[in-house]
This record gives sequence, C-alpha cells and structure tokens, in this order.
Amino acid sequence: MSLPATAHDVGLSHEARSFWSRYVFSTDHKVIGLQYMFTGMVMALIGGFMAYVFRMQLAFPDQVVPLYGLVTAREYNALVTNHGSIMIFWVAMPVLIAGLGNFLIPLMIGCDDMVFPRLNRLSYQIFFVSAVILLLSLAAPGGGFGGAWTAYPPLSASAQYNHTPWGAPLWLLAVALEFVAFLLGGINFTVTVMNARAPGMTAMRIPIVVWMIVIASLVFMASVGPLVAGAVMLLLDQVVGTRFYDPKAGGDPLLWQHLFWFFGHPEVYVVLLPATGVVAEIITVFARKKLFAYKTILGTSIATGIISFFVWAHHQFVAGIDPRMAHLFTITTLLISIPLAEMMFAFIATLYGGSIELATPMLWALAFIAEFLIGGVTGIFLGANATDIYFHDTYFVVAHFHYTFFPIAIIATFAAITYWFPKMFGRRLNETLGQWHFWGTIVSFNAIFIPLFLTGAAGQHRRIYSYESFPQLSTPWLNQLAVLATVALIVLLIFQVIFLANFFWSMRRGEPVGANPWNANTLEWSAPSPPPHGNFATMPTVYRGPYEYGVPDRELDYWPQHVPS
Amino acid sequence: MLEWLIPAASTSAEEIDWLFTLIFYTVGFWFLVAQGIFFGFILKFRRRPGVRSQYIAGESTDEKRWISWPHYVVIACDVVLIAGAIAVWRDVKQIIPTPDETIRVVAQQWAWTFVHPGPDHRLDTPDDVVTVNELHVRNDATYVFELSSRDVVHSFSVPVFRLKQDAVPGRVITGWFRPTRTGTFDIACAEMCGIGHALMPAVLHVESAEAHAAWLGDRTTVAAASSESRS
Amino acid sequence: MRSSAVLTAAPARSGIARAPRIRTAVLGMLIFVGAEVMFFAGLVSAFVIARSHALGWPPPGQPRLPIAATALNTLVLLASGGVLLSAGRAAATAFGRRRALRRLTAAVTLGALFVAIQGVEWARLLAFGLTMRSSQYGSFFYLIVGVHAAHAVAAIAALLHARTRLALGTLSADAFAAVRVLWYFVVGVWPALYVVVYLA
Amino acid sequence: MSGGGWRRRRVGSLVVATGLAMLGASATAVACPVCFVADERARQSFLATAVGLSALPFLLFAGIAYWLRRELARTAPRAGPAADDDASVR
Repeated sequence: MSLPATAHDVGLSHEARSFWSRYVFSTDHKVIGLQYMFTGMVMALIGGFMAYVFRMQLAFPDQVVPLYGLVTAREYNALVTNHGSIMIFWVAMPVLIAGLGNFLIPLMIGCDDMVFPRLNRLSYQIFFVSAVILLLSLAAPGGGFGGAWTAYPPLSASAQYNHTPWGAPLWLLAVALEFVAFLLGGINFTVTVMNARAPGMTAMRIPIVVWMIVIASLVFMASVGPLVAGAVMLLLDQVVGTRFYDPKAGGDPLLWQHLFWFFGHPEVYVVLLPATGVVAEIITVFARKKLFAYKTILGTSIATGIISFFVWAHHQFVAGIDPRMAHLFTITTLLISIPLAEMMFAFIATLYGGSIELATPMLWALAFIAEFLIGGVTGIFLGANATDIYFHDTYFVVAHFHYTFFPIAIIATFAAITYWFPKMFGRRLNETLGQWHFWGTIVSFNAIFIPLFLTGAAGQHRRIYSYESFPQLSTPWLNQLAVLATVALIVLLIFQVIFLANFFWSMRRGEPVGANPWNANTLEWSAPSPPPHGNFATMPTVYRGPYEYGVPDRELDYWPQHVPS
Repeated sequence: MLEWLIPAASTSAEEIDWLFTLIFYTVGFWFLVAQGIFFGFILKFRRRPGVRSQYIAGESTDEKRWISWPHYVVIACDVVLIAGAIAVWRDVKQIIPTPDETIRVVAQQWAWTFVHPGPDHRLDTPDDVVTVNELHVRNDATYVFELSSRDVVHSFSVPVFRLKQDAVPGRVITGWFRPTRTGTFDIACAEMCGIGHALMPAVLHVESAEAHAAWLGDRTTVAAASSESRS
Repeated sequence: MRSSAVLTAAPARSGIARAPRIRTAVLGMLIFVGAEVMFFAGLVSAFVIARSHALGWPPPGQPRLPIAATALNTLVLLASGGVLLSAGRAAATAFGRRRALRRLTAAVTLGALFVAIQGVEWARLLAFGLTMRSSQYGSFFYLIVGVHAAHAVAAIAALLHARTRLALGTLSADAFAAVRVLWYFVVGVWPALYVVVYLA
Repeated sequence: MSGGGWRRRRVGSLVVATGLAMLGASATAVACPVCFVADERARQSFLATAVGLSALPFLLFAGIAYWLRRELARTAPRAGPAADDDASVR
C-alpha cells in the first residue's frame, strides 16, 4: 500500500526522517501515544519495585531487602508516597488517557491526526520532564517526599515538619507539571472528537471508549483547576515561606484537603472511564455481540462524571468536617454506585447470547469486570460514613482501592495492549505466553489484596512502616497475612517478566497480521497495521454504529463501520 | 463480624459492627448473584463451531429491563444502607451525650499526651493527671474527648472502639466514647504525620471503676508530691 | 462573507480533508479558559475561607489597597478589551487589516499599561510593608493579583505574536479569534478579582 | 431513546436535589457542635465555596454548550465542507 499524501502542516515530510524526528520529536499521534505508554510502563516498573521494597519491610521488618538494603522510616514514607503518586499520575493517567487516547482517538474517529499536533507533542514533553523531576526528587538531599500522596499540610508545607526540604517541592512541582501536560492533552482530545470526525461518524456511532476518554478529559479539566490553585499555594508555602496552610498564621490546613479532594475523587473516575471503555470494546469483539444498551452506557458514564463532583468529601468523614455534611456525601457516594452498577450490568448483559472466545484480551477484559465488582462492593463500606470511621486509612481502604485501581491501571491496560498490539506493531503477541501471564497476574493479585482486606478489618493502618510497637495489631496471624501478601507481590512482579519478554519479542518477531486480525468493526481496523503517518489512505466514511456483530442475514458476523451496506 | 478479627470494646463499636454486618450481607448476596450470572454467561456462551451470536441491541424497553430491574434493586439496597449509615453516624459522631468524664488528647510529632481530669472529674484543676502515650479510662463511663494537635494533622485512632478522628492543628475537635470491656488495647496515629508516624503507639487501659480509682490515686499523690516539692 | 476577510484560512493540507464545523482553535481555547476559571475559582475559594478565619480584614498594621487607583486601572483593562473587540470586528470585514492592526496595537498597549500600573502599585505596597510573607492578607493579594498579572503578560505575548502574523498576513481567522478569547478571559476575570480582593 | 431521555432527566434532578440539599443544610445550620472552634463564619464559607466550586463546572459546560449551539447554527447554512469558502485568501 502506498503512503497516502497526508503530510502534516507541521513537522517534517515523510521521507528522510531521522530517528529523532521520527520517534522523539514526532507530532504523529500514534508515536506520542506509544511514548506515553512506554514512559508509563517504565514508571510502572519503578512503582512496582517500590511496592516490593516496602512490602518486604512490612513482611520482614528491619531486615535487609534484597536489591535495596535496609528500609528506614524516612525511606519507607518516601516509598509509599511516591508509589502512590507514580501509579496514579505517571502510570494510570498517561497509559489510559494520554496513551490510549492519543493512539486510538484519531484512528477510531477516522482522522489523520489530532487537531493540535504540536500541542500534543508539547504535552508529552512536559509530561516527560515531570517524570524526570519526580525521579530526581527521590535522590534529592533529605530524600524523596514522604507525606503521603495526599500531601496534607502542615506536614507537606514545611520542611520543619517533613524534613524533606528538596523532596517536597520537587514532588509538588512534578505533579503540577503533570497536570499541565494532561490539561493540554485533554483539550486536544475533546476538540479532536468534536471537530475532526470522519463523515458519517455521528455522536451515536462513536465507539464508547472514545466517548469515555472525552468525558474523562472533561471531568479532569473541570476538576483540576482548584487543585492547581492549592498546589501553587502549597509550593509558595514550601519555597517562599508564605503561610497559607499554617493555622498559627491564620491559614487553614483543611483548605488543602478540600481543594485536593475536589480534584482527587473525580480523578478516580477520570482513570476509570477510559478503562471501562476499553472493556466495552473488547467484550463486544470477543463475544461477537452488539454492546448492550449503548445509550444507557453512555448515559451512565455521563452520570458518573456528573456525580463524581459531589462525592469528594467522603474522604474527609473523620477529618473534622461538619458531621451533617457527611450524610450528604454518604448519599451521593452510594448514589454513584447506581450508574456504575448499571454499566457493569450492561457489560454482563452483553455476554448473554454471545459466542465468547477466551483470547488473552478477552480474559483481561472479563477479569476487569470480576475484579472491579469486588472493588465496587467494598467501596460501599467506605462510602457509608459510619463504617468509614473504622475503615478510614486502614489496609481495608488500601485493598479496596487497589481492587479498583489495579483493574483500571493494570488489567485494563493489559487488555488494551494485548488487543491493540497488532494495530500498534503489525504483529501478534504470543497467545500461550499471554495466557500464562494472565493467570499468574490475576491469581497473585488476589493473593496480595484479599489478605489486606483482613488485616485492614483487623485494624491495621496503612503507611506504618513497622508494627512492632503495636502488640495488639501485630499478632502472628496478621504477620502471616502480611508475608502472604508480600510473597504474592513478588510472584506478581516475576510474572511481569513474561509479559515484557512477550512484548518485546513479539514486537520484532511476532507473527505478522493484516489490518483486521480480530474481525472487529471500529475504524482503526480499517487502517493498515501499523498505520502509517496520516493513518488512512483515503478518508473513511462511516455507515453504521461500531458494534454491529452477529447481524442476522449476513454472511459475516461483523460489519465494519466503513463498509457500505 | 468484625469482632472475629478485633474485639469490640465500646458502644459505638457495637453499632458500627452492626452496620458492617448489614452491608456485608446485603452487598455480599448481590455480589455473589452478579458474579454467578457473570461466570454463568461466560461458561454458557462459549464459542462453539456453527453457533452464531445473537443480535441483541439492548435498546428496547423489553430488553433493557434486564438491566433496569437489577438497577432498581441497587437503588433499594442503597436506600437501606444509607438509612443504616445515617442512623449509626448520628449516634456515633453527631450526638454527643452528657459525659461522665472529659479528657483532653493532644497529638504532636510523635507522641500522644493525655490529660485525665483526676478525682474531681474536672479538667484544668491541680489534680489533673497528664500522661504520655498512656490512656486510662473507666469501663462503662461516658467519655468526651477534646482533641487537638500541636503541629501537623494526626489522627486519633482506637481500633477496638472503632474510633477515629483527625486532630487538626488550630482546632479543637470533640468526640466521645463509652468503653464496654476492660483490657489493654492499642492506640495509633492514622494520618501520615512525618518520619515518626509509626512511632506513635499509645496504650489504652480500660479498667474497672476500682482499678481506675486506684490508678488515679497513685498518680495524684505522685503529682501532689512533686508539686509540693516544687513549691 | 468570510471569503472576503483579510485573514487567511487554515493552511491548506493535502490528503484527508477535515470538515470542521466548529472553529477548532476557539473551541480549544474555550475549554482551556474553562479550566482557568476553575483555577481562579480555587484561589478565590481559598481567599474567602482564609478571610473568614481572620478577626479583622485587612489585618491591623497592614497597608490598605489602592482601591481608587485600581478602579481606574480596571477601566484601562476594560478599554483594552473593548478595543480588541472592535479589532476582531474590523478583521472580519474586507480591507480591514490595517484597521485591525492599529486596534490590536492599541489593545496591546492598553493591556501593557494595565500591567505597568499594577507593577507600580506593587512597588509602592512593598515599600509600605505589605509583602508576600507579612500576613495572609499580603500573601493572598500577591498570589491572586500576581497570578492574574502572569496571565496578562502571557496573553499580551500571544497578542503580540498574533500581531506579527497579522502584519505578515499569515494569521488565520481561527487563531486570531482564539487569542482574542484568551484576552477577553484576562479582561473578564479581573473585575471579579477586583471586587473580591480590593472591595470585600 | 426515551429511556435515555428520562434517565438523563433523573440524573439531572438528582444533581439538583443534591445541590438544594447542600444549600438547605447551610441555611438551617446552627453552630456546629462537634467540629470547629465555634468558628461559624469559617464553616459557612467552607460550605459556600464547596457549593460554588461544585456548581461552577456545570455552568462552564453549559456556557460552552451554548456557544457550540450558536456556532453550529452559524455554520449550518453552509452545506458541505467548510474548506470551500475558507480557501486560502491572503
């Protein structure tokens, strides 16, 4: 196939592009998407290694951790803080929103690139700088920031309290830059989807994952402003010496909590929505079924986005807010279970009457539903204000949000990578290795966090580096659970080696595939694999919705969006 | 159910455990049903040669009731759980009963200071007993505590009481508890407060009235003696 | 008709032709401005909460803000917005480029004047002892007004860039409209900040 | 279609009800017995800013939606790709 003449108005021409212009300073949305994804993968490995170190400390207190050494209290705090920050801001966000959004949106809506390609490149560059700053902050004098990823002042505001004069401001600067990067990316996604769709791609024919990424971007952009404002104030407190959060000087520490959680809770749905979108795409293809109730799913995701603005104070039930406010936020928090439950029901209903093939992407997508349901139902215990008094900041919370974030950031990402890998690299992943990796990861994941539900329910708090000074909370039985979780984590990390080997081997040596290896309908499968710069030879025209599988009276059980009737 | 894992030693603990059990069974039942249907579908509709998938759009009201009915069930359960949560929260956090004793809890990096009112049951009198990392309370007495922090945000957490309350610098936050069983338990800080966050354990002694009075007597004589020697 | 306008359309691209019905750059800028509004709303919320904690506002011993001078300065900024509005109108008409250029220059000058007057006021307030660290009052004043000034400077830079391209004839109508939206935001948010910070 | 419609209306009314409930809570509030140091003004301003911050995104979305409708109405008469009459004029 000859390259289409779809030169960008920016950047170099297709010919004679050097390595740098092709892979580093490219404005091509696919390259940028993969850059985000690879950066996210590297950060995930770093975050995973951190988890290994502090889990080892929890299981075998005050012993030398292989590959690391002794873990001091200061290092432990820095490790848990940065593990959380990295996994949310430098793994979930870049991989799910920026990576997938960049790679998929133009391909799925039938467009040659994002509408602001240079803004897109700038977004990645800022993101990259933010990642570098974060990693540098770990090596700064005094060590990395250790005030938890929520960074509550006054602890985070003053080196007098947190003892990390460099770590804290650098950490905050990295987070702020990262927000700027996603702000630029989010604008790009939204405008591209609104404005650059192929002819015939009406609103109700847009694949659900694209909708979800756009809704997530909008929620992100509407919620991030107050946090950036709070972060600027915190940075000034740290660096200039203002006292915005110092109660002794008339400041208010709770102010930060409000600004932080006003963003922090919508953020959960910002990463959740793209992940559920990925699952929707995959289960339809591998069940050969039309997505059950497209409009309802769309409605539920909009409802989720809206309600997510009204739930944030459930993180502050025991923070000293007005106890009457807690009732309101209990109600809204439990209300948000309704659209999400409905979305999961629609996914389950999609399986009914299907012809399910348990290929690796489908396994991951189904695992997402099964595991996320656990995360969802355990959230009820925390959303109900009275039980949250007990569970707040225990390992129960840790286990709960890992049952939501792990499906989101890891399971859905593996689903997406295994599903779109042929499109990204024109080759297939090894299926046997994929299945091994899947089962190893899922089993060990559950073996990590089910014990943590129990230790949390038994009263163990998170972020405490050694339980030796708590006789009641460190019974032999609880210690054994901690060891079990740690061993399971090591197993989980070892299984990722299989994935990495499979990924890089298949990238070069995998079985080559054509444009549409899964017989899927959406537009990205009408482009060559991998799609060239500019994506499509001719602009596709869209004739129908994205989920027409198993249409009666047709020979093929799929009906691509761009094929005329 | 929680008392299988950790004893319940206050009136609030019993209520919170009741709510936990309510949520556990309500949510657990529907969780199992949902997972059962989910795995049932996966098994039943596995790919078989020659069998095509059905074409169901899920757009007609007829089909949609398969998700709208469960969704009404979710709403109904939510209402029950919200009602339960609000009822328990009111008792635990919102309504503060008349105390038998008032104590003061002060958090700082990295220790707890407890001010017991002493035999006269009043704070800020010379017979106050001040302890560090050690709280003595009387069984079956209603306590109100005034919680404050000297530096950063801490959180006063007593797992056996199911009690947790952040201590915010610049504010005095009030709460209450009423112990129901004697014993020695752990108190922890539940909010990241710096390098020594793990080193803020305190010991809670719930004592019978007699034992408590004896302890107070000991401490008061010591305090009186030391104040006398100082003057 | 747009075809007679002095501005160029988006650079011609070969291959896949997109058919945008909405002005891309304007839409992007509007979303950006939305995020900025939330940012300023966060600052104002913080300010309102901090003020409610204070026993007296402004705190005793701190200089008062120059309300009247800043009111005049507000008029300067509003005038700049008005001039830019007419520059946009002029650019949309035939043979209006020269007029648009002149008005754009005037708008930029007024904007720069606003920033300069603010700078002089800052210098005087600093001399009177109101600093970023002297009190919550000072901290919030310099934070909010400073953040606005930073936005003003960035928007002026964007306007100057647009002016250069307009003079060269390479400015697209879409890009010009987007830059104007940014400046309208800077102009529009100021009266609100003035009322909150200076008057309340 | 109708299903989606009433669903959306219901979501809308939920949101409105929540907002009203929050406003109502602030109106009927007496001094909070548990939380703050009798700092009623601070509590009020926390509530007010919370309501304001929560409502603002929806006002912004409404504003952008309004602009979009106007923009679409403006471009509607021009059938076909806009590129035709936007063609490079210098």
